[in-house]
Amino acid sequence: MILDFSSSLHIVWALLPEIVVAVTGLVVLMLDVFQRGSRSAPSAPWVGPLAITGLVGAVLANAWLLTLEVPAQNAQIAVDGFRIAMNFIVLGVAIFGLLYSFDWLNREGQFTGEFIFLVLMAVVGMMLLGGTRDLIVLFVAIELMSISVYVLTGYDRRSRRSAEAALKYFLMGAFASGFLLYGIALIFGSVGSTNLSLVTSEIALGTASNNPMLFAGVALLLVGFAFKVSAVPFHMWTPDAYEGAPTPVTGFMAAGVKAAGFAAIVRFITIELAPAAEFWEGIIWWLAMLTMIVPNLAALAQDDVKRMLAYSSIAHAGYLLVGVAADSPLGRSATLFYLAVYAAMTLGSFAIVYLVAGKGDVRSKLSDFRGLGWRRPLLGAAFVVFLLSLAGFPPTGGFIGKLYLLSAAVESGESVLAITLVLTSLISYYYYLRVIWKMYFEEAPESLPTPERPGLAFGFAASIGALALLVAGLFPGHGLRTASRAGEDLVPRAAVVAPGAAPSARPSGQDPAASRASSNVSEPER
Amino acid sequence: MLSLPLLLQEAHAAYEPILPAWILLLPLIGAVVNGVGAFNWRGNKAIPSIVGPAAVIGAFAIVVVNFLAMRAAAPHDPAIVSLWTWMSAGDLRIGVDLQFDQLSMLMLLVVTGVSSVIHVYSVGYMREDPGYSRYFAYLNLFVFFMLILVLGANFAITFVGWEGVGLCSYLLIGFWYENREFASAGKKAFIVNRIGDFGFLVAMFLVFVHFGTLNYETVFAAAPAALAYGGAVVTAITLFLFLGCTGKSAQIPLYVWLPDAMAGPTPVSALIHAATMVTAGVYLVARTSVLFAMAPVSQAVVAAVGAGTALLAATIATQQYDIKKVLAYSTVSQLGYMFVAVGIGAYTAGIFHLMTHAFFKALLFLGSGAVIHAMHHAYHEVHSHEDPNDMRNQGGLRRFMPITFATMWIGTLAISGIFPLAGFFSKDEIIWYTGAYGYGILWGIALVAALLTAGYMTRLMVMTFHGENRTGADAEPHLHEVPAVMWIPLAILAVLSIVGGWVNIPDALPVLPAVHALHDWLHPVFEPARGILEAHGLHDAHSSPIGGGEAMWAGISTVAAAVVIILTFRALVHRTWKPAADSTEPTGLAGVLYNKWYVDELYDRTIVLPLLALWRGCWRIVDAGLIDGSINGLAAGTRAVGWIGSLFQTGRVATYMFYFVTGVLVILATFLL
Amino acid sequence: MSFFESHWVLTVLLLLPLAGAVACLFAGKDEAKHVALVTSIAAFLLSLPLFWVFREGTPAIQNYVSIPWIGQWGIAYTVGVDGISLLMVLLTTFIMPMAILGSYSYIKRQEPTYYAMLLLLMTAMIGVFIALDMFLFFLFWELMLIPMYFIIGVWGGERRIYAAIKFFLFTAVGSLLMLVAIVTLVYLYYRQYGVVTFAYNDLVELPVTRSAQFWLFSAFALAFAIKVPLFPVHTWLPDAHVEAPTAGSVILAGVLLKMGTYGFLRFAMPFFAYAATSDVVVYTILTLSLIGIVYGAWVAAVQPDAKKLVAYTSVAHLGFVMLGLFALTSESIQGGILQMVNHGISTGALFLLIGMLYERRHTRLIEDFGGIAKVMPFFAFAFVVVALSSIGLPGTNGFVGEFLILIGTFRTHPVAAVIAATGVVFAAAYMLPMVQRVLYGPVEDEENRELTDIGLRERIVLLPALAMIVLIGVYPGPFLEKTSASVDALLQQIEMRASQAPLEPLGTDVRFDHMPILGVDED
Amino acid sequence: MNLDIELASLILSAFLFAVGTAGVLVRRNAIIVFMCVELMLNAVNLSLIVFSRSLGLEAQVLVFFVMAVAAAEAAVGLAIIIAIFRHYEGVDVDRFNLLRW
Repeated sequence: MILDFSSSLHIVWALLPEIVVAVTGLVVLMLDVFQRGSRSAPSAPWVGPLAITGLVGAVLANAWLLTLEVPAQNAQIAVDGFRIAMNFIVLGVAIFGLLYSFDWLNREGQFTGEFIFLVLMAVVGMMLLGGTRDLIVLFVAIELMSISVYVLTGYDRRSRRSAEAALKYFLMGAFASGFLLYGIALIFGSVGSTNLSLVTSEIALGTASNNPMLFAGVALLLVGFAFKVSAVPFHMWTPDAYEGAPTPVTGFMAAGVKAAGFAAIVRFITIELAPAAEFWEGIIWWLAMLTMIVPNLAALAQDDVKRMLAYSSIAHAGYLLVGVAADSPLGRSATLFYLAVYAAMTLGSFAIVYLVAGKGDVRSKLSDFRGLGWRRPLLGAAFVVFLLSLAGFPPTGGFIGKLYLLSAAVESGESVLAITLVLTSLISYYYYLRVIWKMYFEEAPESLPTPERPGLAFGFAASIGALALLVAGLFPGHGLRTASRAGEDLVPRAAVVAPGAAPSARPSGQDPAASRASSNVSEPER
Repeated sequence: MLSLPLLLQEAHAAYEPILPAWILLLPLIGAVVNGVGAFNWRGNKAIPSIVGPAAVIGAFAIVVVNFLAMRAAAPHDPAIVSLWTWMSAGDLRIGVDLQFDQLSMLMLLVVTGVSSVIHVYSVGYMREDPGYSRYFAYLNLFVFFMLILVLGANFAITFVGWEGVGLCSYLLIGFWYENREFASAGKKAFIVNRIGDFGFLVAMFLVFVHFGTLNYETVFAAAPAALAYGGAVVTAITLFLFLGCTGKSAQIPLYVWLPDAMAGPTPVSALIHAATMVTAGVYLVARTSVLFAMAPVSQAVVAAVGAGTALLAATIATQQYDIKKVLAYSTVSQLGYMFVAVGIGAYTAGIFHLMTHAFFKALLFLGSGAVIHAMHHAYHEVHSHEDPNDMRNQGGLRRFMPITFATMWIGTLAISGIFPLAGFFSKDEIIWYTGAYGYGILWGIALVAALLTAGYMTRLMVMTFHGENRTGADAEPHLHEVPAVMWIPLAILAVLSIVGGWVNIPDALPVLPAVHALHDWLHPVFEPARGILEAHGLHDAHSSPIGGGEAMWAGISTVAAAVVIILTFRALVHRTWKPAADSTEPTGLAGVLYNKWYVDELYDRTIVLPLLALWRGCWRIVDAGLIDGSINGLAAGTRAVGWIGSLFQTGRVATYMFYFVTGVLVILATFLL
Repeated sequence: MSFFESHWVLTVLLLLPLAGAVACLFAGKDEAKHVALVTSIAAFLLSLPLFWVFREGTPAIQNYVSIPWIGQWGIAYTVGVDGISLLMVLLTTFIMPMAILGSYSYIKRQEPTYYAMLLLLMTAMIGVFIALDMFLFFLFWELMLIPMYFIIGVWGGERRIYAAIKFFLFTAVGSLLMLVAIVTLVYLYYRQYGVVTFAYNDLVELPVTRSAQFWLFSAFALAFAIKVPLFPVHTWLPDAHVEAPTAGSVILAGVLLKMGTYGFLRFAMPFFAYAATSDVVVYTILTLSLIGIVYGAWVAAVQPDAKKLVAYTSVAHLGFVMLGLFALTSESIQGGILQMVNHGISTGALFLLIGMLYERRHTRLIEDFGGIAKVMPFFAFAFVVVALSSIGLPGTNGFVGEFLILIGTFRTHPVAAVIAATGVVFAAAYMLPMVQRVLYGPVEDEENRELTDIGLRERIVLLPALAMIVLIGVYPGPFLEKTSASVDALLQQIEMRASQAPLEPLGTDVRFDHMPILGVDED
Repeated sequence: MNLDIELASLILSAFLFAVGTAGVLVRRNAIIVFMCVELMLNAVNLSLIVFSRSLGLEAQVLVFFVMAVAAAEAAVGLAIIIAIFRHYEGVDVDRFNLLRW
């Protein structure tokens, strides 16, 4: 099928996955409104499966997008490999996030449809964020995602921490939105359009380099994104929000919001604003450096695993920023790949933390993990896999991901970033290993209750997650190929053609031989 | 297997070593059998009693056959038996090769011969010991390694034996390991020897680098052409080799281990620390005579160290009370003589003295062993814990142990150089050549040391066998002569101590027939070295530094020795000693000598203790402090930085927003300013 | 062609312990050790024929197999052995059954996991030695850390956590920088030839510019130096050795340390021949090795803890090996390789022996013993033999290795060899006092009087080591012959590449002349 | 003296934004902080409207979206503030530091 954006219907087709998720969300919400449920049980027992089904449907719809041909990429939404890959990641995060969260919702007696609705709405925001090419849609998407997540953060109304986290996140988020919006306004003021693909020539003509308004716009836009991906120094909300939020939500936030944020950075900063590279290169470089160093150090001082993981997730934003800073197809592919891997490991880790923490999420201190490995061998093993992957240790996906980022940095000549990446990883070994040593090297005291057995959905998600990480570590070929293709397949600015011009072929539609096995590294002389 | 007569017949054509591997294998098999026995049939004394001595006597028999064959063939070149390739890497090829020439044959005879006697003696001496089987395992193993040392056809194989005998020495010194001091003595011997071995190693490296091989034949053949006479290289090689010799043969400065080594059973002292192992250094110098001959500086060093050691040890020996310590210092002193000989280039004389010394010093040690055996037995009977070795506890033993008494006097006269015993000929030859080759000072030292030798040996005999018995009234009745299995070896050695010198009788002596048997025998071995020496101006002076010919000085020295013996005897025989327990430590010069010139203490204070302190410092300060400290400090610092950093996370939104805005302003500022 | 000459034997060897590890996890508490023992012996028997099947006289890689793996990055599953790695593999398979059997009564909890970890470690170690793809190599290199971390951390002594984390972090510092270097190397290769590959055979032919060689070499060298360990990055070793359970110490000393020296030989030196043979590098490493030899011996001599003492002796012994490697002579490198084997056997056996004492007395302090020879004669015998091997007495394996190293080193760096030779003296100064204080003297402690001599199982553990000590000591020929062709070719290779190293990046398609050393023997 | 009205409006907008930012930084009452954020958003709206005069209507569209989003944010935000008020009996943001370090 050939998409032609002159027809509005075709825009619906282009947005099909998002629409499926949104509709599912609305259905869930309606069900919740009209169902009478007790406060301690799900309002409708099958909203969970329903949501999962909807998400799987969205996955299928997303896969269907792959078959489309798009001669002219002139809509506000891109239909390219990058977006589809991001959609897969976000949908995966949603599916696994939900699977992991059922146990928690049941345990805490807070299984309501609105939780699922909020998750689905956030997912819609995230998906749009990865696909849109228009600043207006960008703003709406980011707010859709953020507002849903604010609520999710404060979902546990009985918890003081949850409320505090929500307030902090909300105030900071709204504050950051102001800057983001101002950035959008300034960019618009400089280039005269919200659809950046249409303003190519304006910047390319060279008027940009001494245009302070454009610079300020780009900088503020970047700040807005940096806040979402919690890059230092805009990360301060993260540990608090992550710690206070209900743990499954934390995992979902850490994986999904970050993925969406990076998608936006990659698309808007490195692609759409590529001609303004001189503005953002340095900023991203410094963000990457700081974001690798600061949280890794701070995590050393944590004795709460959940908060430690929160810092760790900030650190991972730093690693991902290295891929962005490399500013090459290889870097973008690496970022994509790492996002997928990161999502799997961070979701799993937070899920295990809540399982160990017990009702009310009370036991998430390091000492509460003593002896876990021997008491719950499978859970322990899965956690070891997640932690080793977070640490970037072979044979896990985390290692391949870091190797990918590393090669991107080396290829772009960013050796300082590369070395910082490995040295900060080294620091991170310490605090990841510390969890392992608590789990295996120390005995659990009698008073420490054994974590309850996880449910079926949890077990399924955790085993798939852990196995996937191992597979990604040992046989990453397929994943690498996909990431490589998606990373190169971003709708390029130059592909925007005037209506009526000859359709240009999409890169991903080209002969598959173009991305042959050995071409993961881009041209050396960029 | 070929029959013996046939072998002897063939020998005329050319010398082929007969059963060469078995010379080594027999002691090795003995060691293994006894070693297994030490674990598995510890109570059984029959097997070790047979296997131990038999292994060595068997080897001796093969050696004798070989000796006869070699004598018949009179080969000029050594016969090399290659067993297998030991190491082969890069340009280095080291074979397990055995060299049969006149020198090694002589050594083989001495080693296996004396060993056989001592093994038999040990059957009696060690009979009561619970470690009987283990003892023979060690002793057999020692013979095995000693034979390797002697037979090695290259430096590396010699070194195997060299360190192997050191190992056995270590094991045997510490044989009674439950005594902490004995075990320490073994350790000391090993470590001090290792210092010498370091020299040997470096010498080997030098040889390999300059010759590309370690084989004696090749090296000696190439040396005169490859190295400059008196050059740095050959001097270095020989000096490093000599460092090895000072360790193994207990010369200054590494002699300190040997007196302590008396902690081992007395037959061990006789075999290892008198007759065989400690002479390995002399053997090595003789073996590498070509190299030494090319290095006049090294020769002078060897001779000077030898002379110095001879004198120093002799002085110490005069004031020792432990019968074995006296003999130990005597050994050190006699080894000094041998080094003087090989140092000045009188190789045959050195080897000659090595041989005779093996006889009479083994005899003296075994005799002292008999004394100790008797003393120990007596004290054991009365449950006394007095020291049986201390001569102050002995005295008057001639009444109880006549055979021991007689044979030991023979040994004493032999070592003192009284005509016509073995020591007379060998020692006289050394002293004479020292003077004749122009080493005047050394000659004087050698003469003085010879007189001291006579003195302290007489003192030993007097204190042990003459005068009143001081063993104690209750123990005295239990003193008696040792059994036949022990005195027969004494007798054999006594005979050898008498006749052993007759193989080499100089022309100069009147009346006596000139005998050159040893000289002729060793001639092919030392010919190249002598050639080099003579080419560089070595000449026989035919008169001593202060005049007088060989015959005259031989007469003077033997008469002087006799005079010393008589005077010492008369001076001491009526003197009364208090038993050791009642004695006070000697003072004055006697005290200094009694305390061995305080050399051990000196080494302790200037080397051992500072080193230990340095090592502790390395551990505590460098390792634990500096390196680990900085690494742990780095880790702690990182964590501290992390902790401080996390304090910025105040929990207050206003702070967070402040950082946020700061970040924004910094970014904007970078471009706008 | 028999199975053992085939391409697959190495893969089976690699997978067998892994399968055993899984089996251990499912085995019962009491069966796990038997499963592990059988697996390790099977692996040993499987590897043993390689020793005879191996064709000497050629530096070519044998039993070579290469299967595309991650095509995207030009990564392949490539394994094979040459003479050097063959000995290392055999050392590993030889040590493991000893270590496992030696753990039988030592390990009393979580046995299935313990034995699974040991076998996992075995796979990783074999993998390191046979991998000929930089990715595969790095994978195994890192993989080995995890089981070791667990072995020290779970079954170790009192300060096990400190030791485990120290071990892990020390090693990780180096390996991570090495990872950057590997990636850079791959990138340089790509820039030169336009092909992405992690294959050893390809990368080794890349002419790296002289200045880049130093940086990359440093990164590799740091990783390997920590593992060796060279002074001053050795301090993880005493802690890890002391705290690890017996088998852990045995494997650490026996195999893991060899990975460092092997890494130099296999990777750092041929990859960056110019840097590796430059004066500054050679003198630095020789100096550090000498410090290691002398300093290791000194510090060992004053240790009150027997295990720590042995740990420091490893520093000294590995100093010898490093000295041999960087003396760059055929004799010294072959000696170094042999010494790697020797050290593995002797020090492994020493740790086993100390472990046996520890099992009986629960102390490792030398002063707590004394007179052990009286109550444990066979133990004393074994202890003395192993100690003598450790101090390099001729007739034992230790001498052959040290001698070759020293004599080879003397050819190129006589002063270094002479200084190193003093290590021979110091070796006696640390080992013999320990032997004396543990074995000799009167039995003063009543507890020591009750000790029982080592039994049949323990004798079986020790006998192979004792046999090898003597065998290599008197007849090292078969071992040296294995390595000679590889070492000679390696030396030639290094020399040639050092001289050809370019100053500026070369145009595409310029390669080092091809040398047979890395050629693959396809027969 | 003919100050460009557009430039003046932009400066005003920036000033308002700064005021909002400053308010966020200095005020402690969560509701006032939130109102300051709203002020920032509206300051941006002002800019957008100015831009739309010359650059097109897209900006005005965005303004509507911003208003809608702000409304949604207000709804959620106030709900959160109520929730936290229940726990803390107050809305002083400095008191909410259970989560820190």
